[in-house]
Amino acid sequence: MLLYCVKRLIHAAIVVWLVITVVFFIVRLVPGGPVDALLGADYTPEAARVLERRLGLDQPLIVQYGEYLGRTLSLDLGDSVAGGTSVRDMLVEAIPRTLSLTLIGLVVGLLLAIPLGARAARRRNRIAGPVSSGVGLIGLSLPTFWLGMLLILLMAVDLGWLPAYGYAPMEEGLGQWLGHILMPGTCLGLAYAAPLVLITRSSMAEALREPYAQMARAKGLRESVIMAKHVVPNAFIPVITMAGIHTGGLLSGAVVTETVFAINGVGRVLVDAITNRDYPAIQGVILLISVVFVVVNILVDLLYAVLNPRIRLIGGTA
Amino acid sequence: MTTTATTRTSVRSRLLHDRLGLVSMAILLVLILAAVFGPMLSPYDPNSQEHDLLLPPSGAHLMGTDSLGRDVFSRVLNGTRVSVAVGIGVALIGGIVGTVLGLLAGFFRGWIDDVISRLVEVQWAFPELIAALVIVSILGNGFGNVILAISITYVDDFARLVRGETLRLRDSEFVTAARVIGMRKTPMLAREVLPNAFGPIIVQATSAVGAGILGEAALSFLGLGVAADTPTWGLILSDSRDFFHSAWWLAVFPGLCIMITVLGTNLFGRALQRSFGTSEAL
Amino acid sequence: GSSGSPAESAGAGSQQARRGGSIKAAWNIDRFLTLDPQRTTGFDQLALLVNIVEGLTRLTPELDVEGALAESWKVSEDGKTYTFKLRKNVVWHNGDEFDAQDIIFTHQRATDPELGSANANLPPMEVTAPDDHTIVMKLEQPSGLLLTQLTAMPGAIMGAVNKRALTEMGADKYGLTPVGTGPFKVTEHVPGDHLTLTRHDKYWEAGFPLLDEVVIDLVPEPTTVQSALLSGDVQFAHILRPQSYEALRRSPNLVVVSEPGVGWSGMWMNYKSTAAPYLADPRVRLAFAKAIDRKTLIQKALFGQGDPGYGPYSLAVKWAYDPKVPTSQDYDLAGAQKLMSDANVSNVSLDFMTTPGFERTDQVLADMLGKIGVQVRLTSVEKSVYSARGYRDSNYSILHSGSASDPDPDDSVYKYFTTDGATNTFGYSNPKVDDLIAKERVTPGRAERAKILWEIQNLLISDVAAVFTYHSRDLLGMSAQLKGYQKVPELRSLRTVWLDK
Amino acid sequence: MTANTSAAASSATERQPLLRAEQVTKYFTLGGLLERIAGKRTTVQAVRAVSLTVGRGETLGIVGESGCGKSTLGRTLLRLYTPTSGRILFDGQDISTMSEPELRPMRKRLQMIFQDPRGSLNPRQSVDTLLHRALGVHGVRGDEAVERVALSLRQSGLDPSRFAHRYPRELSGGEAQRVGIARALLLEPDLIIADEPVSSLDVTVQAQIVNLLMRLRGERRLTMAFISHDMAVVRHISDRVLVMYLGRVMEDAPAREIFRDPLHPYTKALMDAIPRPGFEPVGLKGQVPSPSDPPPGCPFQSRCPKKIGAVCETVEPVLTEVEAGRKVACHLHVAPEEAP
Amino acid sequence: MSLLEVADLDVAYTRGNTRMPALRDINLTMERGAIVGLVGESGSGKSTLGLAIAQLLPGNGRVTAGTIAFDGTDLTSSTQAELRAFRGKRIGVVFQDPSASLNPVLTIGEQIAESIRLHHDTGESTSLLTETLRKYSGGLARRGRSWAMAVDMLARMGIPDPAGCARRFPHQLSGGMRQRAAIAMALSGEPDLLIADEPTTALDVTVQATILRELVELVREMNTSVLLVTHDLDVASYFCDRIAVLYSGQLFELASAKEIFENPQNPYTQRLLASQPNIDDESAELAVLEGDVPDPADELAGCRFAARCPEAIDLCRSTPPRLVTLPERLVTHDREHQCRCLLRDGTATAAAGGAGHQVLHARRPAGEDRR
Ligand SMILES: Nc1ncnc2c1ncn2[C@@H]1O[C@H](COP(=O)(O)OP(=O)(O)OP(=O)(O)O)[C@@H](O)[C@H]1O
Ligand SMILES: Nc1ncnc2c1ncn2[C@@H]1O[C@H](COP(=O)(O)OP(=O)(O)OP(=O)(O)O)[C@@H](O)[C@H]1O
Ligand SMILES: [Mg+2]
Ligand SMILES: [Mg+2]
Repeated sequence: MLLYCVKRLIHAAIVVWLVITVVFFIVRLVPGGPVDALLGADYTPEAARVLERRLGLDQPLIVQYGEYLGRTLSLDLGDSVAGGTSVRDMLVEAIPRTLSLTLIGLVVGLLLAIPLGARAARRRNRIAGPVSSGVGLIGLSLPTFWLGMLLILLMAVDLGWLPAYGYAPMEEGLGQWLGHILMPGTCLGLAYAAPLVLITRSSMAEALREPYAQMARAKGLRESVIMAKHVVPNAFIPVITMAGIHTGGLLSGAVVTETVFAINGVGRVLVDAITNRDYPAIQGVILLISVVFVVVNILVDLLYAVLNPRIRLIGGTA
Repeated sequence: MTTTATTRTSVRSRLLHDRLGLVSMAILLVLILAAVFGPMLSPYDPNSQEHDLLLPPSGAHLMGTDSLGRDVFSRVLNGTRVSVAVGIGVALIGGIVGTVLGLLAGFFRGWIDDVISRLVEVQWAFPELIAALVIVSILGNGFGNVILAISITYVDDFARLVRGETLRLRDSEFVTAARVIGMRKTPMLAREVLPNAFGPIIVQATSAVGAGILGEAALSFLGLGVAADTPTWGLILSDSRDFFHSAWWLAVFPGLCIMITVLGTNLFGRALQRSFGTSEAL
Repeated sequence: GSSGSPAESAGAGSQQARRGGSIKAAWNIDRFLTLDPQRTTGFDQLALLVNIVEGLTRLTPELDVEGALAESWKVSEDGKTYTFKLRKNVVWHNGDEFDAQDIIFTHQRATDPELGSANANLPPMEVTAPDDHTIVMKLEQPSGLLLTQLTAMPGAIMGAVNKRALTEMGADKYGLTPVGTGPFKVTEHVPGDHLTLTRHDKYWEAGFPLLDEVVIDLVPEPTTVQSALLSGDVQFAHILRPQSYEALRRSPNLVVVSEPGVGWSGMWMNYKSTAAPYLADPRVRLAFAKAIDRKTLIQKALFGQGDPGYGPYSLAVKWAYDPKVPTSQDYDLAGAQKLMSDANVSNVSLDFMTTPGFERTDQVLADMLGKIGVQVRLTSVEKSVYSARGYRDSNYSILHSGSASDPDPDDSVYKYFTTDGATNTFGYSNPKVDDLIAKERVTPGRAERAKILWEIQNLLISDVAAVFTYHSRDLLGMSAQLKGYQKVPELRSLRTVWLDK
Repeated sequence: MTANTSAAASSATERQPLLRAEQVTKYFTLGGLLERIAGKRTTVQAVRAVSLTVGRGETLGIVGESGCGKSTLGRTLLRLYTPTSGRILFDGQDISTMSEPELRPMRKRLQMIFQDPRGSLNPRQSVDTLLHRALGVHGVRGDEAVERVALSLRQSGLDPSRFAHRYPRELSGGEAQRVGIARALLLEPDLIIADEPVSSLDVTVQAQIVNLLMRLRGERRLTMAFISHDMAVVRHISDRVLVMYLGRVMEDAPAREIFRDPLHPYTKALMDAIPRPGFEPVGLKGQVPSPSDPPPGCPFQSRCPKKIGAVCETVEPVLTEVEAGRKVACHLHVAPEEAP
Repeated sequence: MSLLEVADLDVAYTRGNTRMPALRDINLTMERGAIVGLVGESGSGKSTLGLAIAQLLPGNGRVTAGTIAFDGTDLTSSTQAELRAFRGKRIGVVFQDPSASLNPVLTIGEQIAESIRLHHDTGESTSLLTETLRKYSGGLARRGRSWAMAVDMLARMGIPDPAGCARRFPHQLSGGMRQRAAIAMALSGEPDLLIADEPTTALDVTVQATILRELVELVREMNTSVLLVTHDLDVASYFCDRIAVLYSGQLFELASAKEIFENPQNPYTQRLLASQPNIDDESAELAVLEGDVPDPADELAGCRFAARCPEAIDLCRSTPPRLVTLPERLVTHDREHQCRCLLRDGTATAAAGGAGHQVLHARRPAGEDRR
């Protein structure tokens, strides 16, 4: 186990290092730079030079990279090129928002996908089948930004039930928080749910044909218990793999959702950073995301082991 | 795949006798025809702004006109080529590359797995949209680049999924049986492991088709789609967002087209799966 | 004066202004990169900054100049010496007393090459403070712009900064929460999220501001801004897209203001383009200009929210606007086609560089150019790339450009059309224009300046320096409960606004 | 002349040993997440130091309690598992350390009938496809393949026209098993490890399969290791019988003799439990030991009705040849020269 | 009323788009406490019959005609909810493939205990929530009375260390242990009818003996009826009161065990008995029944065994025989001896002047060899 943990950690570190290295160089390949972004349309060469010196962009790339690695190792993510804020503060501010958003997205997505997929897997169900296909198709066919805007129009403008945009931290009360996060979360959740509905349906349908499901039926268990206790844990490996995979999509979705709903979360910080060529911020966000993903990865593996005792952790499973 | 003539024909004939399979093939055929002949069939120039603004659907404009006075039907028809190509391209490129990587990693384990898994994780750490955005920014936009950019971002999804399935399958008895008959590893992967991982791959591919089309839309939304003057379903949909209340047709038709494409690929995948021997229809 | 606001058209102009209340305002922007008056460049930021920072002067809704930190001023006969009497009752947000040294410091900072201010185009001058409440500026040449440049305005960098606060906070922090003398102070700024403005109790102008608090939420998606206004989540939206105009105008709870903006829009044609060398031919450029049906363009792309443009000066700058613009560039398809064939240019295809936000207009432009046999390929690039390629590297054939937020007409020509103008990347060069611009800049009287400016305009039009297309409108929306708003084009001063509940 | 008598006629020395195992051992390491965290790993000692020899054309029956390691031994002999230690010689070549590519040319000659018939059939392949694939691997295609597939199905008692297009899910238990048999026969191997090949077949089909295997042995000198619970079938088909218990060989003797006169107490118990018309089933009493924690001494001591005392609990008996061709591992039986 | 009355049952599977009959015209009655053996050629439909009775046919299988009356209720027309009341408590099933029918992710103990909770009043909650929680919380699962009863059940199956075994997952057990667990599970509801599909194939003879002994004891104790599918005729002869012989989807013979072994009347049954390898028999070649079983799906004009039957006469190939109770002169022990053969039911005798009878006595039933 110790060996496994160590190996796992080393791998995680390698991944994180690769990620930040790739980002470091790739963002510098993108045309335009922080100077263009900060100084606007017209600026003097002196102004550019001064700014470059301030941002350390006048040094050779490899030196910049070395310094960056050194700083990152000491957990210093640097300051935003715009100045005034450290990337860490930006993230500290943004993380709870994105966390709330993706959490609701995850919950909504799973609450939508799994019961629907499970019901649809039982072929006799005349309602769940089409509904689940519907959710799957809508989720896969309508862009998140479009759904978001439609939701705002409906829930905020026409009905006036929920605030049109923004985020309220939990300290302002659970109701406030939920009110703000519900709509974007649902919007995100729907997109997240779509592939999950399909995979749940397909793998559950397969698991339902297994003899142990027949056996459970032969015992006289209720259909709901058969599903929850016998089929779900077995059918869930691909669902979890898929769910894990699509947490990536969840973040992509968050980029758009946060823009539409004006939530200053990690996704928007990243988009802003890219627009402004805010290298330290881009690097910081991607570092964060890669760490999160590495953790998600490990969690998914552990979840496999919890669900299915046959899974051996050594070597890991997807 | 070369098996005997009998099995090949039987897959084909089963596919041809599958009702939903036929429906799906009809959908895909229509889409392909629309993609190929769309520009010829389109009643108007898709970019011509000669019509009145925001006309609801009518005989002259089957899907109405948009806010610049363009014929939506012509745009949707012309958009088929790009959107279907992006969607299916992403599913195919991402699917093939990812599946191969996943198979190799899951099957051979060891250092191959380590290398592939690490690379896949690295790619996974970049949110798809962002990665596509950056790639397009570097390569410049345009049809090929957009397909490439979005496809690359989906490789990891397939790779992870297939690796998981491969791990699950590689120790199964029928794979051992294939070893016993002396099968080489490559055919073993292709014929024993892969077909059994088909279910999740199909689902993933289906969502990749949708995701590809929407990815292009999201890039358009951020201004980096195929091109500002090439109609795509995503672009049309993205343009529709200012007219929720006043012009439903702007969103409904491209949305329906995407849905039908996703549905078509999904059904086709499932039919294919059935024809390859999952016995029961859903 | 504080009356005659265009927003008063919302009615109830006679009502008594009430103090108190707090409102929410949506700024359609990702983030305020910096609110440091000497460093900021974005119009959206400057539009906000008028509430926080002041210069010696300020603009009136008519774009006249009135005193702000300066109570009054005198200009010497030769137009080279300006003597400002400063107000005595001005207190900084941090409680410091305002005096002449602050202006000296501000000027030093603004002209410090180390700071690398992008807008350091103040005329060379010597600034002295004979006493605590007097400032003397000695110029080398007279200036027609100085008073405008001393407002805290786009293109101007003389918004007063507080030295103590600046050294205490450091320049970067100061950029987030600047300390000014304006009617509101920044009490909280979460970059990319929101900014809280609180009433500056010791503001020098008696009775103002009226609101206790303004929370500025940053809402990057314009559709959401529109929805938030409609749903009442915000009472003020600093900018609206033309497509929102109709939808919002119909709502009884809202007031939508549509006024001519300042600046111009048009197509830059790169004379140096190797891909399209014919762009150097004025006949081709004229053909392009004649191919544009500006009315239709405005109708389609801007939903009517714009004014046809044939020259650089907009309707808002009334004193410089000449309603008798030459008609040589008027829409004339046949003429355009003829010019094209004269120039022997036919069936060409052209890359039109566009960026999100311009896509709508550019699609219409592309369509119109198509009518004279120019196959336009629209390539959309991201904002940063757009400005790098368009404003620095001159790497394009044709693009949609122009200027915005130009309270003084000089801003509409100087950087763009002088031979080595900072953003003249398309290669226009006319010595006569250069001379006239130089002259206009040192001509103090508005009447004389206007004549020179018109001359410049006529030359630009006859040279077809660029194709002027329209002047965009300055659109904003607010709740009908907000009263007393005074609209200065492109600025969003909330000083006189009050909440009628 | 039946195969059995032919086998008896040819003397053991005349036969070339086709397969030979020396001290083959196979351990598995087990442990779930929790065990790993607690540092508790279990090693299942599935096969412990098994040596055996199978001559060309000979059939070796392998019997023993469920879980005693028969399948593991069979799979290790085929190098589906890599032995933990020991040597495996096939036709004179040491295959115990060969890599998979090196083994591949041999695979055609070494076949297996799997204990779990359905699991060994790819659910996505029709019977036809999977049989053709087995031939295709070795380059047999076209008409010849079609003929051979049909023949092997027919030999296994399946009508090709009925079963060729079915998928494993659509087969009954016995049908699936016969498809597995057909696949093993298809490649005309020299050696078949048959792991419970007839366990789910009814007696008529079983008879057909057993006869087929015996005929092939006669005709082609097919060599077999035949793992089964069905003592009657084992008796019918085997030349020699290996009795295993807890991963160990307890007795190794010619079939006739072992059935006539079982030496080891466990073998005796096995014989007594064979269902006969009108039999009374009597099982063994006592604690069944676990392969992950084998007891000291004789593996069978906890259940042995003839335990002779402390020696059984402390000293592990070695497999010794007590008569010509008869080996047994029991303290009751010692080699002739050691006998007092 | 009999416990189970299967009347005119037809079952078909759908393969591709065609419907393939698998069982035809099955009539079978089981009394309370009776043990009926079901033997027959592989693929003849034994498992199908068992599954049909339990209403657990796979997705592509359907009852196409006939009724299955269990204790007076027709199961074929019952809803899923109604069926649930029967399953486990009244009808227990051991599937042919016990390894596959154990859920790989639940402990053995929990799988048995959940069935106990359903059918005994243990005072434990069987709500969806608690049942699901038990999967993830071993502690919760092991707390109740049902767990103790499950361990007890395993002990009765002769499993060593039953408490430890209960906590393990199926893959951690050997094939034999799994099979025993499956039997324990089926018996835990103390059903009135146990359908056991080849429950001892994976077991070595010593364990098989233990299990069978245990099973007989339990069954007698609980007065359970058993439908035992097996291909081991010796096991059937030991265990069963009556034996049903299935061939190509049809019942060919049905009589008491003793009668079947000592006086098999149907030619197929006779061949079946003759094929049985005999442990005490030295003869090398096993008696083989030449030819193929017809697919249960094939429509044949006459007797389904006619093609392979050495006694078949022309009539057999054209007239389908019916399952009839044999005349007294043909039976030795069992008056209820039913047989499907034209040569025995008098039809052929009537047509061919008693030729059938001749044939019958010309051959000695194979079973007699073993006396
Ligand atoms: N892959 C494996 N991993 C861990 N343990 C295993 C594995 N395969 C078998 N075992 C264990 O090894 C021992 C021997 O198993 P094996 O399958 O060889 O028995 P067997 O004699 O074939 O039994 P049966 O008659 O039930 O088939 C058992 O205790 C089993 O649990
Ligand atoms: N799911 C299925 N789909 C199609 N056909 C099936 C299916 N299951 C069984 N069959 C066919 O139905 C017939 C009866 O099968 P069944 O499993 O009842 O036989 P069985 O008597 O139990 O045989 P065995 O002793 O080999 O288990 C066989 O011909 C088989 O091929
Ligand atoms: Mg085994
Ligand atoms: Mg069966």
